Amino acid sequence: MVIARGSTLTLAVFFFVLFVSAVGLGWAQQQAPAPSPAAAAQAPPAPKIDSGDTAWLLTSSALVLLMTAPGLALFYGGMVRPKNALATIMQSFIILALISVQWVLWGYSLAFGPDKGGVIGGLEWIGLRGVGLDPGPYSDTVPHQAFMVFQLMFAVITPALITGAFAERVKFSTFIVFTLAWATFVYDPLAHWVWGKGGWLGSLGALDFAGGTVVHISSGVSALAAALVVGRRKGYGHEPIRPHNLPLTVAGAALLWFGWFGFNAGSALTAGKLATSAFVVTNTAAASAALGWMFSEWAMRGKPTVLGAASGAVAGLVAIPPGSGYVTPLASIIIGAVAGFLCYNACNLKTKVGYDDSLDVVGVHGVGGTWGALATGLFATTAINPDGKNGLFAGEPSQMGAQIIAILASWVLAFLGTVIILKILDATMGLRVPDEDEVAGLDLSQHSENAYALEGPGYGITSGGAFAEAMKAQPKPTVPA
Amino acid sequence: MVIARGSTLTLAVFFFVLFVSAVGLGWAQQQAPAPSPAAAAQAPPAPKIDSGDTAWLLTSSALVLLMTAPGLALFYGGMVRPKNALATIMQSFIILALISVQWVLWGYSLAFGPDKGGVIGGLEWIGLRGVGLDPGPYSDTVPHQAFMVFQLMFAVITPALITGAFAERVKFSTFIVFTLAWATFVYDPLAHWVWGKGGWLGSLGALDFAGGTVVHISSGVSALAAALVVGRRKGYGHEPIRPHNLPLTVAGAALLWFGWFGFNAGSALTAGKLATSAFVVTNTAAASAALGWMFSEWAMRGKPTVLGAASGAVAGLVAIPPGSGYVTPLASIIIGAVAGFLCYNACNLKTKVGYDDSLDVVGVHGVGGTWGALATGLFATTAINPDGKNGLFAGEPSQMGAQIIAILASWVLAFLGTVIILKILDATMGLRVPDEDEVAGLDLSQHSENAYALEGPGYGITSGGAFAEAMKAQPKPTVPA
Amino acid sequence: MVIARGSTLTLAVFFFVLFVSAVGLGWAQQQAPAPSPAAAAQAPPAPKIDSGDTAWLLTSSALVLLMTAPGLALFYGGMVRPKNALATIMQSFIILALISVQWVLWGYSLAFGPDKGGVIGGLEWIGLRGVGLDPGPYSDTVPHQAFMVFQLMFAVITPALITGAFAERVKFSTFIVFTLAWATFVYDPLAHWVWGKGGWLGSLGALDFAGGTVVHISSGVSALAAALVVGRRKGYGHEPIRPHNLPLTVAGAALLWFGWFGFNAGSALTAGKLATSAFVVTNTAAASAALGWMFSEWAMRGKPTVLGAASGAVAGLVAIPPGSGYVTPLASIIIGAVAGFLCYNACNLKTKVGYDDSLDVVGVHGVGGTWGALATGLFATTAINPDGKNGLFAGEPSQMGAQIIAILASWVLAFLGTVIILKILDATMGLRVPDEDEVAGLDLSQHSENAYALEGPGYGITSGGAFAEAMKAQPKPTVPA
Amino acid sequence: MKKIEAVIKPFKLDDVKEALTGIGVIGMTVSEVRGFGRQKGHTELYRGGEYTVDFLPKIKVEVVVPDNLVSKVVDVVAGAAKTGNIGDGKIFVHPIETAVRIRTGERDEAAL
Amino acid sequence: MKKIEAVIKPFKLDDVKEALTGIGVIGMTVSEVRGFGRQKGHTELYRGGEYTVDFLPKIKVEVVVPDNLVSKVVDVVAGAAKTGNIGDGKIFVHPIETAVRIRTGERDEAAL
Amino acid sequence: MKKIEAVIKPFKLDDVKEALTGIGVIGMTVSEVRGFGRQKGHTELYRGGEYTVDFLPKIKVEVVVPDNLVSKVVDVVAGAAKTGNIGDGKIFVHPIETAVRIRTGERDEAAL
Ligand SMILES: Nc1ncnc2c1ncn2[C@@H]1O[C@H](COP(=O)(O)OP(=O)(O)O)[C@@H](O)[C@H]1O
Ligand SMILES: Nc1ncnc2c1ncn2[C@@H]1O[C@H](COP(=O)(O)OP(=O)(O)O)[C@@H](O)[C@H]1O
Ligand SMILES: Nc1ncnc2c1ncn2[C@@H]1O[C@H](COP(=O)(O)OP(=O)(O)O)[C@@H](O)[C@H]1O
Repeated sequence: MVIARGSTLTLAVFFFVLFVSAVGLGWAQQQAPAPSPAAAAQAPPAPKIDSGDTAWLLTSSALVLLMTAPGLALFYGGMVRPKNALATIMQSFIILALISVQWVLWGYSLAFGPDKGGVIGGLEWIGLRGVGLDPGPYSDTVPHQAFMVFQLMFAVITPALITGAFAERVKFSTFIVFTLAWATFVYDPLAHWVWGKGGWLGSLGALDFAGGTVVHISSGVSALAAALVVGRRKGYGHEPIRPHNLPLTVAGAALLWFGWFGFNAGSALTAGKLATSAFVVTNTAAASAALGWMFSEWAMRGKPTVLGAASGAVAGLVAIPPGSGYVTPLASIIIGAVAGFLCYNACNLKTKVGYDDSLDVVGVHGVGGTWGALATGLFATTAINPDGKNGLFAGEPSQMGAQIIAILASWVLAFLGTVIILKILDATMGLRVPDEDEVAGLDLSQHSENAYALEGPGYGITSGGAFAEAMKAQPKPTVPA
Repeated sequence: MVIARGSTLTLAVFFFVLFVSAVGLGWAQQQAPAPSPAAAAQAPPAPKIDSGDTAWLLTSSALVLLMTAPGLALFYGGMVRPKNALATIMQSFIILALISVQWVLWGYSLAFGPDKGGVIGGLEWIGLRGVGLDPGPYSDTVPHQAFMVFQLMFAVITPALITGAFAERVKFSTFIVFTLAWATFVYDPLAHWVWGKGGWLGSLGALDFAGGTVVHISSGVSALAAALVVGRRKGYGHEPIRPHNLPLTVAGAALLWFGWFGFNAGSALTAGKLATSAFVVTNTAAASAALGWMFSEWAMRGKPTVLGAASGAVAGLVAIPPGSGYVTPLASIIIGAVAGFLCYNACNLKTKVGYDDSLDVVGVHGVGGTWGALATGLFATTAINPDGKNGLFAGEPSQMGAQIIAILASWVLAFLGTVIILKILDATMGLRVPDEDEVAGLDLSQHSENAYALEGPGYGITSGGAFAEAMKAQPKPTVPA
Repeated sequence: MVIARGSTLTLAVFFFVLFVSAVGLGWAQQQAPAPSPAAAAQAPPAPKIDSGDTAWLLTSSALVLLMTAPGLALFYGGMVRPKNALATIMQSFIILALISVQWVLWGYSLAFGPDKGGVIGGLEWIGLRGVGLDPGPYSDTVPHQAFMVFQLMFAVITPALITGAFAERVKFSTFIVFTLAWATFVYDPLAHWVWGKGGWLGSLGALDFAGGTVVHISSGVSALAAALVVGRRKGYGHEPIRPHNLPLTVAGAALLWFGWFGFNAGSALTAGKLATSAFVVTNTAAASAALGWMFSEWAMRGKPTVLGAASGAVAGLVAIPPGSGYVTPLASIIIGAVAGFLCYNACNLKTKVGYDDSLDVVGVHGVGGTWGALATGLFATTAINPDGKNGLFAGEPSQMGAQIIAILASWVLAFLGTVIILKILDATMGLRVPDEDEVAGLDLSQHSENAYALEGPGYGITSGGAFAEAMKAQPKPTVPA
Repeated sequence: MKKIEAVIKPFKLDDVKEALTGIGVIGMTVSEVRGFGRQKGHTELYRGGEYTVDFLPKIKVEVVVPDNLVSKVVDVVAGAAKTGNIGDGKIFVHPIETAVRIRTGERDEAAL
Repeated sequence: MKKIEAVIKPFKLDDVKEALTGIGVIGMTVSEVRGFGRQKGHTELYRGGEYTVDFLPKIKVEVVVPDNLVSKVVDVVAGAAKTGNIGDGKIFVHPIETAVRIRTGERDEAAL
Repeated sequence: MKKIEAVIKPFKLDDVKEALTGIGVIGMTVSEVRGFGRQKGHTELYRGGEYTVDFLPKIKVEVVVPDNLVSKVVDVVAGAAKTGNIGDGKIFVHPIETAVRIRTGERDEAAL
């Protein structure tokens, strides 16, 4: 059960060197923050910052952070067995830490930096060089760094979503390296393709207002790849594997709903009509999908489950982002209801196919995200967003083409990227914990902790180490009954 | 324990048809969103949208959503027995889904649509026809839909509050129909009376800044009706019925406090003096009421309980909304302290009278809401809000008259409406679960789920269905110790 | 186990009289809210209120409230033993209530009121006399009361942080008096020194953007004093004392992170460049510190713990406030990483020294806060904030001097103030619960409650009192199996 | 002395306790157990999965009494715990050789 | 009658239950216990502290059977619960003097 | 062989364990139980309600030993668990007919 301290030290040193070099790279620049000529060219005489827009974008950034932790952490944490509760929560939490640093050091530059051939951003903005407090190329009314930090939160939640697929069996050290690699080689390029200035999918006209392809398809499809490469949990299909704390899961789902207003309505980058419209359709799609899933399950299985309603809400929230700046409230009811129905059935399908996507990331994010990207092509209308486009039902069948290309491109990049990264890690660090560690649970084997100690007595736990030695000198207190 | 799938299917089909028709009704309109002449007349040349006000109103809407889920869901969920924890949480969660759709389809139109004789809004705005992104009749500086979605959150939390009264014994299917009926026949009219342009109570001059009558009196009095009609829980007064997870309850209370800033300060519809004043008195009233309840209990029972402090905070938050735009911080201290004292005693009274209002909705919302509406008549001052009115202590005794009429009207509508709806449902669908389902708990009997599975072993749980069949073909993995 | 009702009544009456007199004092003034000549002189012709800035400051105030409850309440509550879970949560919750009232009545006036010799604010603003809805002396674009309520939330969280030091052993009644005394005699003066107009530390040029000295050093050092004066928990070092619910703790840490955006970025008092910069460095420092702590522990102990990662994030959040308006994102990575490393080692040290700071307030807030104040002197740059100053690395070594003076002054005031207050209380009310109450747990002994009742049967619990009598007349229901 | 060990339905605990105190037995020890027997379990649903649960929550009551009380206690417990429905549970009687009251060191019947 | 009481590793419960039902024993009562023995515990870390845990989660299975089934049940349980690793647990056999089915009042072997 | 079953105050578990290992007993099984007896319970308050709790948390320690160790174990446990206050708990001694170590199949005293 002991992880060799040697290899851990190596890991720590590796990260340290990585950070130090990137920090060093950016340092001089930030100390003299006058934009470099290049950056200055990109950011012409700064337009006036709007306090309302900035307030909204900062609020939205905070909301999207909340989605990952505690939102997703609790949503996922409640669904695993008690012996893996903490390890599952940890995966979301530590991704927040990891990607927050990765994004500042190089991720933002790769995703949104000066375009290189439509496929990737350049390294010009590494360590946030030239990413300052005046409005940048992506927004006229808020500081460039506000846009950067808003996007950071998206870069955080996407790999966190994937963790649901391989929950309860993956080595923590490998997981950390996977996260960094995936963010760098899958997420950052894909974000550039769709949202980066000059990215090829965006240029093609594919609509993705708030991250249907970039966030949900990419995580859902990577989840499929991960479930296949990592393999099933021990006992899957034989032993009962059921959620250990559904109140936490529902609380997490509700926090996701709450935070999602930042995700979608924040993507307007301004606080006005577009944000309002996105806010309204987000709420309606979530609601309608919760009902869609619940009634599907009720009709097909005889009972409306609470986990089903919560999952349905998430499915609706997953389906609406790409269209959230382009569709009407009534369209969002349909998008949501279909999402609930589809994702419910996708989750049922899983148990027939036999791969072990522990927390149904494929069924919810893969299927829901794909449906959302298609639905955008169906329901988009310039009546809502004059800067958007019309979809099929508004008379523009061609938009469907762009959507389908974007979907396929995301599927391919995410699937191949994930398989390659995982195969390399499997061959080098190893993906899974040893069998006995899986049986004992990841909380104990990876972190030497227990999620709960709800019983009174300590059950023979005795303190050790220097501390206990020191205390032995102390008189033992007498405890009255 | 099996709910007949037939009747469930009927329910599902019923909702489906309902949705489809309302969606259909509104559809064409939204696709061509140029406001109809009528709507255009109501919304004169759109004033400029203010980004700060919009940011605040969207933030506030999100905060009020958070009040219902996870706020109220946890506050209530922690107070029931473990066998009903999930079902109780579900009631708040699914109301969020149900009313979000109901409001968009017809609720908003009934409540805020063009006035019909002072008693109800017309159906002109069904499916949000003509409710667009320009400022509407209720606000000059934010999109009409932002006002709509803010009000949606109020329509959500009000029926959710009632669920505390009949927790742990009501059929889930009946509960769903009740919620929709209550929203349509009680909440929507009452909201129109008080807040709708032309509503008779508002015209009369009754002050209700953020929902004392509409939200708290209506839910509290409906709770009383429900507790009486539904009857007591089995074992009430004989068996111990105590909260199963108070940390969740306190967390829920704190989230309610947090979200209530949106509820009250958001009701200013602008981000300026009025919102600030409402924010400050909200906080002070909650604080003062927490102390008021705690010290009352401490003096009268010998111990200050944590549930008491949390309940007191909620009592203060319940009492302040109607006056939150009209009273000073010092007045709010008095309003809160009195609310804490009154509601504590009202909860004690319940056990003497003998009706079973499971989670004290009557004692907190009925009594606290009524006190708040009266207190507004006492403490209102135009020194705080020049557009408001003076109350008794500022020299205008007549305001008390308007307040009392509003209180009585709300009491009557809520009580009668609830009794009638419940009696009809009792006669048709049945209100309560069978006795053995109540003993087994609603989590299992209504949802086939358990809130917690904190123990390690699965206790003989075996997977079933097609999945288990498929897995039987697989070799059973060997598990090391 | 019974607390004498007599002394409690006295306590209640005492507070009542206190409140009534302060309310009375301020009343007439508020009813006629035209600013007194003095106040008018302080607040010249009101500049225009900015809706975006106000929206952001109100949002930030709500976020900082969330930090205390449920954020800190859960963070701390999860770390204690189950028998003290509720009592620990209660301490944060009731401080929110207590200080919310104290601040309005006299705290704000002492801290921010008209300066008296650089050491304290005058009583002119007692009961918020003259603290109105126009912009005040501390901000040009938001109502004075918005600034007041934002600062209120800081005054709330600071004593709440201290509670971690004496968790699991202190009398509730004494704790309440301690909190009020500490707020009045330690916090309010210190806030005046640093932030009050005319305060001597602020005048000296010490930089503290968002509360490194005022909040974190003061709470961390007071925690040290409290741990020493109160003494160790029974069984400390002999019995296992370990966290009972780490999922709650991580959820609390995540909520702290979320709320901290309000704490730091709200301190800009405007929604623009400065708020954005503070937001970004807050996030980066938290992330970097989580990694710093985790990798330190991994390298030194062989396992990366989840509690460690969460604690690290908090350590980073503790270190960044004083510099959050003055340093670059890359500097914040360094500040965070060092904070994680330092605080981890400080917590280890504790077990060697032998004082019992239950939840490591000294190691995290004392050490982290001190490091943050120093780091501000190292990394501050006017490139980020033209209204700020340059630190050592930007060529101004003198700034370090001001920082060190501020640190020392805070240490001395907090340590001495706390020791004196506690010694007086020890001699009068008594600090600790009796031994058998400590063994039984504070939940039962102080509040007559249990945090959890997760098991089905009531274990022989029987209801008592008038209610049970009344119910005995009722037929006992028959319960099917 | 004998130990009477009864496995009963959880909501019957109060009745059994009252019945026992009613005949003057003022000591007992109870614990939560799970029972498997003729009583049917229930089904739980979680996402795609359907689980059959066949261990049900029961309460075990243990009470040590002098030999002369055994049959009375058995009858009283059986009476109080009975609903007449399947799953009511079992009573088992064990021999006990010694009993000690820890507080005083009293032995056997004096210890009860 | 005898009571066979087995303390086993938690994940072996399913196997033991199947083995017992396989030989026609359809009643048993199980509970969660903590075991201390030769099996080594583990270490936990919380902030500065390091804790050694030496009580491990185990499951206790109790099954009362007629005398003639005792050795068969012991063998079957031992077989099903065995992993061959330390900490597999113990089986103890107790004498039982009386058994009662609460629902019907049936006694002894008829009650099982 | 006998089984010594002790119901003790929870915070005494460590002392009892140390006392047992001190005399060379290195196996035991413990569980959480609730006790009802002479020891007074406490009152809980929830909103309007006031509850009297008379089952108190206790720990049950079970240890099977060869006959010759019985009285020593009883004495040692009684000594370690004693506070002298009401509610200290009881020790009961049961006969055991067979013991099996699941891992090896060893029987009786060899199995302990
Ligand atoms: N042979 C047995 N040994 C131990 N416990 C048993 C045995 N048979 C039944 N039980 C316990 O008695 C409970 C009730 O038994 P069950 O067969 O369901 O109904 P009934 O008591 O009505 O015959 C079971 O849940 C189990 O806890
Ligand atoms: N003398 C004993 N009395 C009661 N229970 C025992 C005794 N010895 C061991 N046990 C139980 O059996 C379990 C396994 O024992 P252990 O010595 O760890 O391994 P093994 O069964 O392989 O010898 C222990 O965890 C404990 O629950
Ligand atoms: N007759 C009994 N049978 C089984 N357990 C008993 C019996 N009497 C007492 N106990 C257990 O012993 C515990 C302590 O008993 P109690 O009467 O409170 O104090 P004391 O042990 O000091 O006499 C009880 O809580 C209960 O668990």
